[in-house]
Formats: sequence, C-alpha cells, structure tokens
Amino acid sequence: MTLQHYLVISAILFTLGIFAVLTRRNAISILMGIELILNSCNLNFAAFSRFMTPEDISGQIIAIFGIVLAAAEAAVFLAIILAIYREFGSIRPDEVDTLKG
Amino acid sequence: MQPLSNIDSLLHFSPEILLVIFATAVIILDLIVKNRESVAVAHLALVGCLCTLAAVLFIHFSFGKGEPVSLFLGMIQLDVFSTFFKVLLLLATAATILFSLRSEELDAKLKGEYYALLLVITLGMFLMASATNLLMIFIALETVSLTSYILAGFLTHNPRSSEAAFKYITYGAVASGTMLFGLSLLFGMAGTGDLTQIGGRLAELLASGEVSSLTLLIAITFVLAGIGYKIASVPFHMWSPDVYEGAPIPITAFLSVASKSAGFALFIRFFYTGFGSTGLMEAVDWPFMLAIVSALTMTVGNLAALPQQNVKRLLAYSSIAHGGYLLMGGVLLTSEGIGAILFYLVVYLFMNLGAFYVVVLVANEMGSETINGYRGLSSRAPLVAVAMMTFLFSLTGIPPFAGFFGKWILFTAVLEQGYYWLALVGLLNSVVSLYYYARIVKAMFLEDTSEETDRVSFSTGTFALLSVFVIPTVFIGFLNIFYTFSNISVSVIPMQ
Amino acid sequence: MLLSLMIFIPLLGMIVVLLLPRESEELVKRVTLLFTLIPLALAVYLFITYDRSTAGTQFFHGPVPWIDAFNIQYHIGVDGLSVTLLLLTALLGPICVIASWRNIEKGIKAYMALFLLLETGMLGFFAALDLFLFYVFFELTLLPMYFLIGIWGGPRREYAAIKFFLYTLFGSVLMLVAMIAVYLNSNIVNGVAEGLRTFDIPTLITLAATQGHALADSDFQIWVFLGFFIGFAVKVPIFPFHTWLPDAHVEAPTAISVILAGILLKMGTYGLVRVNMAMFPQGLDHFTNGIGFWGNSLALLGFINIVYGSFCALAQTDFKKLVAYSSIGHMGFVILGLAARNDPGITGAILQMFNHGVISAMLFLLVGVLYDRAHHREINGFGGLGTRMPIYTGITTLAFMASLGLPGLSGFVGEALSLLGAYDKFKFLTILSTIGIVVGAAYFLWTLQRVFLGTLNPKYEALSEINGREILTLVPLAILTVLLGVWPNLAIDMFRESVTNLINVLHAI
Amino acid sequence: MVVPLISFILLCPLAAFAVFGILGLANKRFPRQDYLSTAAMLIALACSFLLLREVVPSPEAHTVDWLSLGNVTFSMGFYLDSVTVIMLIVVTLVSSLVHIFSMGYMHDDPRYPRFFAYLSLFSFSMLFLVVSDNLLGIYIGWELVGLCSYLLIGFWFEKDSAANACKKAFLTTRVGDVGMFIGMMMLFTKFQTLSLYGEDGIFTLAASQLTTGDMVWLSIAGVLIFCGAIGKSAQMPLHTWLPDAMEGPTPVSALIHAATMVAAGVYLTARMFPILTETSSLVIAYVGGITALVAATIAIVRFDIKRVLAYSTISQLGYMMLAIGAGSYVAGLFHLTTHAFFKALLFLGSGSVIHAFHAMHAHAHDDEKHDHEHADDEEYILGSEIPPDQDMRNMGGLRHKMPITFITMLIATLSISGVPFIFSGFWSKDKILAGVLGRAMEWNSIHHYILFVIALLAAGITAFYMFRLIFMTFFGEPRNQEMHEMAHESPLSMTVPLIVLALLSFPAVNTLWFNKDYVKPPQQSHLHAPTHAQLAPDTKTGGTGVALSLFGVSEAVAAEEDAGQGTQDVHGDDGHHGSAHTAHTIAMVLSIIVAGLGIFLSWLFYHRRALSAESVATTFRPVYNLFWHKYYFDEFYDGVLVALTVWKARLFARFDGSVVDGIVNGVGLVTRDILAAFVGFFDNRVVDGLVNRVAKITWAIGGRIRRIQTGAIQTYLFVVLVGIVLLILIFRVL
Repeated sequence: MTLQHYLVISAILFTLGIFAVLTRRNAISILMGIELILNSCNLNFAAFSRFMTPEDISGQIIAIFGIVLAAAEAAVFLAIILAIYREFGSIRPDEVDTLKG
Repeated sequence: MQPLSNIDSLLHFSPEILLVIFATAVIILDLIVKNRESVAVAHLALVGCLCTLAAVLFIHFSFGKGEPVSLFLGMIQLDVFSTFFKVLLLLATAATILFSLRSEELDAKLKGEYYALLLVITLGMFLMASATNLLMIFIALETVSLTSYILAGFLTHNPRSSEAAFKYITYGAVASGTMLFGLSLLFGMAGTGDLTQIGGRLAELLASGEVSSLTLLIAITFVLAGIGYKIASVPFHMWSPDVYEGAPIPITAFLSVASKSAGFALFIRFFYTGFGSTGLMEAVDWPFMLAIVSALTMTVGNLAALPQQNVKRLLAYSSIAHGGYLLMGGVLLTSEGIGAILFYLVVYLFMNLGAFYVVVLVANEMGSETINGYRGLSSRAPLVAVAMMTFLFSLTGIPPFAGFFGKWILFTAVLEQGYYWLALVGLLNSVVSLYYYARIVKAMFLEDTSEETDRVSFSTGTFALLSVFVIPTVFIGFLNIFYTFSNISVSVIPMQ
Repeated sequence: MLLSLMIFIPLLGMIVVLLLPRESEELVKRVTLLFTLIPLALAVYLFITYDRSTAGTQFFHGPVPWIDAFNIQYHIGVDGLSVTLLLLTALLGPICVIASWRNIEKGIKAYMALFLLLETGMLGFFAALDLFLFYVFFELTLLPMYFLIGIWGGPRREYAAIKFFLYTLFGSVLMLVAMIAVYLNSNIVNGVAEGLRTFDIPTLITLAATQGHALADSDFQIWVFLGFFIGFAVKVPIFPFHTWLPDAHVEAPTAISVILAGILLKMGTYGLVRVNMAMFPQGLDHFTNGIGFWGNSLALLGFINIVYGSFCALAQTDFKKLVAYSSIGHMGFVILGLAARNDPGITGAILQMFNHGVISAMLFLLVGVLYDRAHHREINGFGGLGTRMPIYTGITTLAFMASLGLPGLSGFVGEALSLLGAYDKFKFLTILSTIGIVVGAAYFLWTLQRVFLGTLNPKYEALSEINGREILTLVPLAILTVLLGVWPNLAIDMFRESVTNLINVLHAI
Repeated sequence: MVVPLISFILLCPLAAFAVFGILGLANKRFPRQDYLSTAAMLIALACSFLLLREVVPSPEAHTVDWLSLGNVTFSMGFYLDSVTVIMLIVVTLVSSLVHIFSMGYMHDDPRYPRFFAYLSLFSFSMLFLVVSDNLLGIYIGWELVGLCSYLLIGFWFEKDSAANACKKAFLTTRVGDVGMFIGMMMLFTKFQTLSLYGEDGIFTLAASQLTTGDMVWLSIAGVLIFCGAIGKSAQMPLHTWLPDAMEGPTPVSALIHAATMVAAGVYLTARMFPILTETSSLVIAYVGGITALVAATIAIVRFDIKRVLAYSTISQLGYMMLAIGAGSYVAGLFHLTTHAFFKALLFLGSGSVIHAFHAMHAHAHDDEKHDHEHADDEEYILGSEIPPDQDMRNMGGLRHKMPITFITMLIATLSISGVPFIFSGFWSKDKILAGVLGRAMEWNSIHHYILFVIALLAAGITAFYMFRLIFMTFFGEPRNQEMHEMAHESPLSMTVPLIVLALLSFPAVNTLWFNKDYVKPPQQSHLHAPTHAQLAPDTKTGGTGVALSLFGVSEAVAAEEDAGQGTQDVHGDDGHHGSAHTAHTIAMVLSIIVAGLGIFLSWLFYHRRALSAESVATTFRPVYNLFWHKYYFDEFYDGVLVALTVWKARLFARFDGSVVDGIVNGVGLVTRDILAAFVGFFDNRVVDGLVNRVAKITWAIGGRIRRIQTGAIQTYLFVVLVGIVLLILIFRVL
C-alpha cells in the first residue's frame, strides 16, 4: 500500500460524494454525499501524515478535527432537514425552490 | 518570530475568550430572565461586544503596538491586520444586535440562542482573520459556517428562512468539503500545516520539480472554492441571493458585511502568505485567475440586480458586485491594493449596514420588502428616505459620499498596476449599478403615492442609530485617519 | 477666502433653508433669494476688482492640504474665463429663484435646498484648481439635478432624470480613469518616479509642458485627452452624446432648464478649455491639426453639432424641445471655435459660452412664461399671440434675434468670431457650418410666425400679458444681451490675457 | 467736428426708438411717438447738411477699438467721404419725408406709435451702415436694416400673407448675407482685419500685398460679398422677396424697399469697388443687367400698382449694379440718389392713391375684403389676386380727382423714363449707358456690348411700363365708377412730401454729382492693363453734367470737349479719350430714342388705344405668359413645393400645412420637412435608439443571469463544479 493507493481511493470517494450531491433526489442522500467528501479529505490528511511526515502527527490531528466538524455539520443538517420537512412536507431538494431569480 | 506557548498566548487571546464567556453568559441570563419582552439579553450581548472591543484595543496598544505575535504554537497570529478586522467585525456585530432589537420578525422565545450565536460567529470570524494554520483556518471557517446556517434558518415557521438555511448548508458543506480537500493536498505537498512555511516549501518543490503545477493548480482552485463561497464570488455566489432573501434581515446584513469581510481577511492572509512567492505564481498565475473572477463577479452581480423587485435580493446581488470590486484589490499584489480593500470594507460596512437598517425599518413600518413598498417614502418618512438615498448613492460611488472615495482608491490602485481593462470593467459596472440603486431612489422620491398616506414617526433612538451610519457614509472620505489606518494595517502582509 | 465664501454660502443657505419650518413657504423663498444674491454681489465684486491685465489666476484660496494620502488639496482660484462663468452662474441663481417663485407647487423647501446645493456645485466647479476637487464639484451637480428634474419635472420626468444621470455618470467614469492616469503619471520624469504625485491643475499644466515628463508624452496625452473629452462631451453635449438633453430640458421645470442650458452645458466646454486644451496641448493638436480624419475630428464634431442641432430644431413642434436643440447647435460653434486654436476662435468660443448662457436662459424663461399660461408647448397650437401680449412678443423677438445671431446682439459676436477663427484652419467645414446660420434663422422665424404672427387663435383671446415678476427675470438678461452685443470688450477684457496665455501654451508644443 | 455730428445723427433716431422700447417694457405708451421720431429725423437731416462742409478736402476714418483680441483688433468707426455725405443726406431726407407722410397715411392704425418706433430704428441702422468704415460695421447695420424690414413688412402681422412675406424677406436676404459673411471670412483670414480704409485697411493691403496669383480667390471673395448685395438689393435669383414685401405699409415700401435699404446693396458694392477684380466686376455687371431686363419685362404686365413699382425698383437696382460692375462707380451712385427720390415719390404717390381708395374701401367692403385676404394667401402672394384698392384696372381718370398726386407722380415718371435734360433720371441713366458703352469700346469686350444692349432695352421698357401706369391710373375714363366717386385728394401731411420729392427729381439739386472734384471714384488695383482708363467716362460726363444741368444741350458737347482735355492730361492716351467721347454721344442719343419709343408705344396702347394690349397679348401669348408668370420663378418653386407637400402629407402629417411659397420657403420646406424631419427621426430612432438598445440588452442579460438562478440547490452545485473545472481547464490551456 503506497501513498498513491490512498490518494486514488480518496479521489474516488470525493468524486462519488460530489456525484451523490449532484444527482440524489433526497436530502439525506445529499448529506451522505457530503460525508463522503469530508471523509475523503480526512483520508488524505491521514495518509499524507503517515507517508510524508511520519514524525509529525499534525495531519492526523487535522483528520480527527475533520471528523468532529463533520459530525457537527451532520447534526445541523439533519435539524434543518427536519425544518424543511415541516414547512414543505418533503425533503426532495428540487421541490425546495421558492427562492429563485 | 518565536511562537508563544499556549499559556502565554492566553492573555493575547483574551478578546476571543471574552466572546466565549459572554456567549455563555447570554444563554444563562436568558434562562434566568422570564420576561420574554425584556431586552436584557441583547444588551448583555452588546456589552460583550464593547468589552471585547476594549480588550482588542487594549492588547493592540499595550503589547508591542501591534508587532506581529504568533499564538498557540503558530496556530493564529495577532497583528495589526487582524486587529483591524476584529474592530470592523465587532462594529458589524454590535450593529446587527441593535438591528435585531428593532426587527420584529425574530422569535422572542429564542433570543438567548440568537445573541449567543451572534457572539460565537464573531469568534469564528476573529479566528478567520488571524488563523495562520490550515487546521485553524478550517476550524474557523466551519465555526462561522455552522452558526450562520443556524442563524439563516432562525425564523421558525417561516418556509423561506428554512429553505435559505437548507440551501446554505448544502452549498456550504460541499464548498467547505472541497476546500478541505484542497487543504489536504496542500498539506500533503508542503508537509506542514503552517501557512507561513507552506509558501516557501511549495516554491522550492516546484523548482525541484517534485510538485506538478497541475496538482498545485487544483489545490489552489479548491481552496478558492471555499473562500469564494465565503465572499460570494462567481461561480461560487449562487447561494447568496436566496439565503439573503430568506434569512432574517439583521442576519442578511451581518452576512453581507461581516462574513464577507472575514472572508476577505482569510483570502488575503491565505493567498499572500501561502501563495505569495514569485516562483509559485509563475507556476500558477492565480492573480490573473482572480482578475477574471472579479470581473465576472461584479458584472454578474450588477446585471442580475437590474431586474430585481425584492430589495433584500437586490442588495444581495449588489453585495456580490461589491465583492467583485473588492477582489480587484486582491489581484494587484501591492500594499496599495490591500489597503484599498481594507478602506473599502470600512466604507462598505457603514453604507451597506445602513441600507439594511432602512430595509428593517421599512419592513417593520410598511411590512414590505419589495421596491413598491418604498413608494412615497420621501413624503412619509423624509429623513429615512434621505438616509437610504445617501447609502444607495454611496454604494454607487457618487461623490461626495464615502463610497466614491472607496472606489477611487481602489481604481487608483488597479490602474497603478496597469490593469486598465479591469478598471474599465469596474467603472462601467458602477455605471450600470446606478440604474438599480436609482430605482429605489426613484420609488422613494420621484413616485409620489397617489393616496396621501400619513407620515410615519420613528423613535429618536432609530434616528440616532441611522445617523451613526449616515455620518460616516458622508464624511469618511474626507478624513485622513481612515486612509492611514488602512495603510498601516497592510504592513504585515508580505508582498513580493 | 472671498472665493470660498462665495462657493459655500449657498451651502450654508441650504442648511438654513432645511432648518426652516416647512409651512412658511414665503420665508423659504425669501431666504433662498437672499442666499443666492450674496454670491451675485461677490461675483460682481470679483468682476470689478479682477485684474484684467494678467493671465494668472487670482483670488486664490489654498492650496490647503486635504487628503494627504493622495496629496489632494483644497485649492481654488479664478482666471478670466472662470470669473466670467462665475458671474453668469451667480447671476442666473437669483433669476431662477424668482422664476420658480410661483410655479413650484409641492415641496418648495426641498426644491430650494437642492437648488442651493446645485449652485454650490456649479460655483465650486468653475473655481476649482485641484483636479480632484474639480471632479468632486463636477459630480456634485448631478444629485441635485437628478432630483430637481425627477421630482418637479413633467410627465416623463423619471425617464429624463435617470437618463441624464446615467449619461453623465458614464462620461464621468471615463473622465475618472483619465484623471487617475494623470495623477499616477504626475511624478514620473524620464521613466523614474520622483517626488509626490499631485492633482494641482496649475502644476500639472506646467508639468505637461516640460520635456521628458510622463505627462508630456504625446500618446499618453492623446488617450487622456479622449478620456476627459468624452466626459465633457456628454455635458456639452456633443453629438452623439446629446440625446439626454432634449428629454431633460423638456421635462425639467423652467428654472432648471435655465440652469441646464445656462450653466451645466458650459461646465462641459469650460472643462474642455481648462483641462483638455490647457493640460494636453499635444492631445489637442492630434485632434485639431487639420491633417487626416483625426486632425479634423474636433472641428467635424463642431460642424455636426451646428448643422445637426439646427435641423433637429427645425423638426420640432414642441417649443421647449426646439430651444433645447438650438442649444446643441450653438454649442457646436463653441466646439468649432475651440478647434480653431487661435485668437478669434477661442475668444469667440468663450464669448459664445457666456452669451449662450444668457440667451438660452432667456429663451427657456420665455417658454416657461407661455407654458404657465397655456399649459402646453405645441408650437402649432398657438398663433397670433402678438396681438394679445405685445411686450412678451417683443422680448421673445429680441431673444430669438439674439439667438439667431443678429449683429448688435451678443449672440452674433461669439458666432462670428468662432467662425472667423475656424475658417483660418478648417475652410471647408466652416463654410458648411454657415448653413447653421440660415437654418437657425429659419426655425426661429418660423416659430415666431407660428406662435405670434397671423390671426389670433380664438382659444387664447383671454391670455394675460407677461407680468412684472417675469419681466424682472428677463430684463437683466436682455440688458446683458444688448450690452455685450454693442460692447463685447466688456467681457473680452476679462479673459483676453488668459486666452493669449492659453494660445502660447498651445503653440509651445 | 465730424465725429460728434455723425454720432449725433446716429443717436437721434436711436433715442427715439429707445424711448419707445423702454416705455413699452413698462407697459406704458408715449402718445406722440410720431412727433418724437419725426423730430429726430429732421435734426439728423440738418446735421447731415452740416456735414457737407466737413467732408472735403480729404476723406478720413475715425475709429475706436470695438473688439480687441490678443493680436487682432476689430475697430468700429466712421468713414466720411463725399459718397457718405450724399448717402446720409439721401437717407435722412427721404426718411423724414416718409415720416411726415406716414403721419397722414398710418393715422388710424392701432399700432401707430410702434410704426414710428420701427421707422426710427430703421433709420438708425441704415445710417450706421452708411457711415461705418469697416466690413463688420457694415454687416451689423446690414443685418439690422434686415431686421427692421422684417418688422415693418410684418407690421400688419395678423394678415398671414404679411407674416409669410416678412419671414420670406428675412430668410432670403439671410441667404445672401451668409455668402457675404463667408466673403468677409476670406478677407479676414488673408488680411487679419476687416477695416477697409487706412494704411492697414483691406484696400491698402490688397493693393500692396496681392499678386496676380491672388486674383482667383479675390474674385471669389468679391462675388461672395456681392451675394449679400444680391439678397438685399433683390437681384436675381433672390429677387422674389421684394414684390411680396409690398405687404408692408406703403410708406415702408417707399422708404425701405425703394429708396434706402435695397440701395444698400449697391452702396456696399460701390464700397467694395477697389477690390473688385475683372471677373467679379463682370459677374456683378451681368447679374445687374439681366435683373434689370427681366424685372422690367415682368413689370409690363402687372396690374397691381405697387407690384409694378416693386419690379421697376428691382430693375433699376439692376441698373445700378450693372453700372458698378462696368466700372462706372459714380454713375451707379448717382443713379442711386436720383432713383431714391423719384422712386420714393412714386411709391408715396401710389400710396396716396391707395389711401384714397382704401378710405372708401374700408367703409364699403371691409369684412368682404378681410375675408378674401385670408381666403387663399398662396394665390394672393403669387400676385394673381390683387387687393382691389391697388388694382390699376379699377382706376383711371384720377388726374382730376387728385391733381397734386398726379402732377408729382408724372414728374417722377418722366424722370425714371429718362426724358431728356430737365429730369435727373435722364442724366444718371445716361451716365450709366455711357459708362458701359465706354468700357465696351476701350476693352472692345463683347460682354460689355451685350450689357449695353440689355441696358438700352431695359431703359425702353421702363419708359413703357411707367407710362402705362400713369395712363391707366390717371387718364382715360374711370373704370370703377363707385370707387371713383369716393376717391379724393390726400391730406396735406401726405401731399407735402410728394411735392418736395417732386422738386428733388430735377437735376439742379443733384449738382454735387456733376462736380467732378466732389466725388472721385477710387482706384481699382486689380484690373488688367487699361485699369485707369475706365475712369474716363465718369469724370468726363461729370464735367458735362455741370454744364448741362445749368445750360442747354448745345454747350454740352463743347463742355465735353474740354472735359475730355481735362481727362486727357490726367491719363494721356488719345485713343481711349476718343472712344469715350464717341461712347458718350452714342449712349445719349440712343437712350433718348429708346425712351421716346417706349413712351410713344405706351401712349398708343393705353391712352390712344390705337393698339390693344389684349390683342398683342393674344398674338404673343407665350411671351405674354412668360412675363405674366414672372418667368415662372414662383411657379417653379411651387411645382417643387407641391410635390413636397404631397410627400409631406404622407410622411410628416404632424407638420401643419402652413402656406409656403418662393424659394426660401421652398428650401425651408425641403429642409424642414424632408431633411429636418429625417434628422429628427434619425435622432429619435437611431442615436437615441442605440442608447436605449444598449440599456435593453444589458437588462436582457440581467434577465438571463436570473434564469440560471433556478432555485434548485443542485443546479447551483453543478455550476460550482463546472466553474471549478473551467477555471482549471483555462489555466491548463493558458
């Protein structure tokens, strides 16, 4: 397992995340896409930290912070989805488009 | 300079700490106070701002007169630049709190959280203005983002507000995710999170060919995605009109001024410290990229603003356009350019907040956010109308208002670097902008409402606050102090 | 000091007016009149005490440091040209106040306040010796004008107001670019920067004439010239930037039309003389040396203005629009004269500036008088008024004759001199321009016939004769018209030296 | 002494006008404006006589700086030589007489005071024109008299016809004036001055500086300046305004459109005499000659008494132009003075006739007349419709009713027809003919022979139609009994001026012109070889004149001889002296013959009725039509006009169909409706349209950008993606 493998995987994850965010017709799926993106980043940090600067663990610290923030974000996101559901009776992102122009 | 250890840093960090303390205090007070109508909470938050301001200034003048100090092992840096933005941000926050006091759309039950979040978001922006480490940058960014999502969606039982929050967070999450990916690449290439070292490292690696300029380009573009989303620059601007329209007006005002300023602070520090080295710029000509982005941004913002009917939305687009103007200063790599940005931000703070304040007042009195709601305002509330006129023409950049002087030094800086096309685009844009600003003025002054409506009376406090914005909007340009202040503040930004 | 007093007294007046209670309209008017009369008195004093024997600027105030960051200074002073136009401005001030005495129904207070602000802007513009100050005053006239047209104007006032605003702003941003370019180059000698940059007009003029200075580079001058030129061309207005003028004039209330035609148009030409000609002689040379297309371009524009404006005027059936287009035609003579770059040409142009200010003011006042009575301006809707209102007819005839350049009245001198000067350089264009003289006579006489001669239109049996207040506004102008017609030296003495000086600058290159 | 006198002469009428103006502005009336103005004129007249002594020995200019630039100075000033003085006297004299005449003629006009004010203003302007010593001054006076004629023709501006006529007059003359102004510009650019006299005046400079190379532009300049004269003196092709100008009150026609203003053109040409080149002189001569002939032929067939006089005026002016063009400076000016008197007399006489009829007319068909005046002005202005009180076909046998008018007008007619020896008209006309023939013989140029013939013909025709007028008006049976009954002799205020003018039609009072030392023609420095020669006829006949005016014909020849000797030593080559001598004799004889012939014919036609004008008219129908339709000048213009009017109706409905006629209004129509409307259209649609288009486009783009903002969050994110990709791609490509 060299660095490249990790990078490729993270790249794939990132792309999948973006793809999900763009195409899913359900807010939850979008949230999952976002999580994919964030995790690909974390993976990057960890991998770089492991291979580039073995003696310095700052990369891994960043990854941990990333996970924390991702969690926080997920919480807020879910709360907002609830609100959306309350107001719109649906969580299809394309139905939430009263603000436009 | 040698980074201070965590313990030594705490004193220098006192403003931020104060903010945290006050945030918690606000929540506690809110729990204590039973009376829903009491404004004690807001006033406490206001006091918090003032104390923080005092602390900021105290630290600035007591410790080394703003000599750069690196805190927490190089996580954040305390210098004139950050101090400048801290003052700016505190002013914005205080103003927002005052707006919120007068705004009638906010839910009385949630005051405590509201003001607490305002203080927290300020904290996040402080960090944005002073962070010098990738990790800190990311944390700061996320702090600001998360709180602002909540604030945007703060109006429960208001679908528009919820929708704004939804779009905001979706967009924001993706953008910050993208940025984080870019950061990870940078970290990987440079092998360090310290912004001050990244630049040098990357330059060396480029020279030695260990890093391909493509990777660097991708990384920079991804970072730009995150920052561009904060300062709402094309093509990362599309969230802002919807969010600004849906969010509570005070929050809209706050976002349009404070988070834009913080975004610029971050942008300047990041790009000038991180990517400022000449070798790097030969590999990736990001200034030129930004020049194009800024031209697009102001053009799109102005043109899209033309047909708007909702004043909040119109101002949203106008603030996009102003983001474009400001970005011009960022592509010049000269201290004049940065100084121009800072000066313009000061001016922009007053005129834009003022404009939004009038929007709040009108929304309260006439219950309308559309241009038609402003018809005949000159006869119903002349002073307010005149104030709004001042703000709008200042935004257009017409002498003798401060907005003109802001544009003036901005364009001087741009022309000095020979970016004639960019200056021309900017100036023509400001001509276009006159048209939609004037539509509001027209509604207020030129179209007299057929039915002779009675005059609306406002409290003296309202006028006092209004004048707080009007007077600077008229006089800033004529005073030397502001120019010198903004020029000093850029001294710490490294220039190649 | 005296000059600053003169400039800022109207501003003071504005504040005073704003502090007055809105009920006491008469008081507001009186106060405004007072605050416009003081500058007039000062202007007359300037006119008398001005030392006609020197070209240099006089009655300095400043340079007082203002914005150190850009070495912007508060610096004002007058030379012969400015003093003449200052007098014109100060004279039209009270006249317009009197003209607005009755026919402003709503918001008289705001009206007067804006008017005073406008006057400050105009006075300051003509006295400014610092380029930045110059620009600020130039723009300062925009806002009050926008509101004065937009609030108190006619049916299509909103359109007219914003059109005026956008046009002028468009011009002035190009001017701004040019201005900044001048500022940035103001300290570069032989490629190396030395000393402070400056906005000081006299300094800049000398710099632009010194060898090796960045400002003296001919290409630079050509571009900067263009920038400023477009800015002023919109104000003058020069074809094809003129289309705001008819709308603005038609919609604006009488007094404001007077100011528009009398002063604001002159701001354009004044800027051409003060900045474009004095500061960029090489740029000017490129457009007026009579070689090739560009060498004739300025004169060509003048010619187009003359002929085009006259023909447009001929096509109008709206009295006010006709006068508006006639102004375009007359400003053409100014451009032509300036393009000639010689003694008669420039003197003629300046005279024409002043005289047109006086005459067109009369014309618009007269149109206003008729409009207040008949409530329309359709020329063909009148007829035979000569029998009903002889005095009015008499004054109108005088104004028309002056405007169509009848010798013995002031209009002639300026036109004739401009043409005499221009013929020296641009024979063909000048001869073609004389078409304007005939057409000018044609539309004025034709109007005279349709409105005043022939059988009286029964609708206007009961039309009342022009009243004392209106005569009061017209007589001073009429006197000036005749006086300068028979004694042009009275005006020329003021700026003869300045013109000679300017010509030396132009020939120095 | 000179300057104060002249200033005083100028100030009197000006003051008279000023009083009126100031009082008018104060909305008051000065009841006796007429006395004031008349008094002013009489004083001016007295002063002008005083000037007689001042002028000789040497002409001089008195100037002040009027308009001084850095290195150029335009001075205003007086130039006083014999010609000036004579002109002054003529103007003041005729003007005063007209003032007096008007007191009676205009008496019951509602705007009585204003009329006199205008007259004063006119007199001032005319005098200013006469005395000023530089082109600019002349131009100023020139335009001012134009204004006055505009005001006075349009004095009865309620009549649409009058309103049209005055506009037409002003514009037509203006066209000429522009030509003159261009000429002035040419001279100015060459000499950097507009003063004529003095060592740095145009004439001296022209004489000293110019080379044969400059002849071309000098000729052009000369002709251009002459354009002014063409307009003012109603020479072809700008003559059509003068007949219409008869819309004005008759005294005005007498003063402005017969005696003074129209003569200003001749005066100007004479002033320009020194810089006239051969070419420009020839052009002038031809214009004058053709005008003289054409106008005369038109006059034959008019029935409107005032129009006959109008055309005769045009013709006589052509005569003067011809004289100047042919180099007979003195002759031209001499004819100017004599003509001023007898033509003024004729007009005033006709005025008194019209007055006689008009008085009655006012009672009889007032409203009816009123109607027809406004019925169809187009017709009316074309002259085919004649107000009955001016129609000679309604007159006849008036000589018993109004003897004074008859006698005086007869004298004038004899004078204009050139009845030999005792009438001034004969001498002046004879001088001209002699001058032309003389020039022809010296240079034996075919042109001048042609011109001479033309002049002769014109002289004959003049005699014919003038007597036609007399016969139709005063002799024979009254054609319109009813009108005839009402007719009566005019009041004293009107007859006195007639008598005075009649006296002035005798040569004795014009002796100044016969004194060859008094009026000296200036040198023409720009003619080829025989330059000096052309002076001969003048001086010669000048000499003769003195003799003849005092004694009979018999001595004339003798006097001529020594006059010849006199001139011989001046420029001593016999050849031309001989030619001049013969020229003069021939000219005199021929002129007498043609005059007699003309009178005789008209006697046959209109008194004896041995021949019937109708029959002749029918036999020579085409010719008659040509004359009747004034060579189809107006018809031609109207033809163009009709076409345009049709267009107009279709294209520019918004223009009212106001009555338009004559070339000026024709051109006016073209420019006004076609060109101007096009330009106006262009301005609205194209220039303004462009601006609005830009605005629209900008707005449209705004709309597009809006549409991208669909409201669906995923679209936004997609845009982000695309944006990032594009940015990266761009920078890889770059």
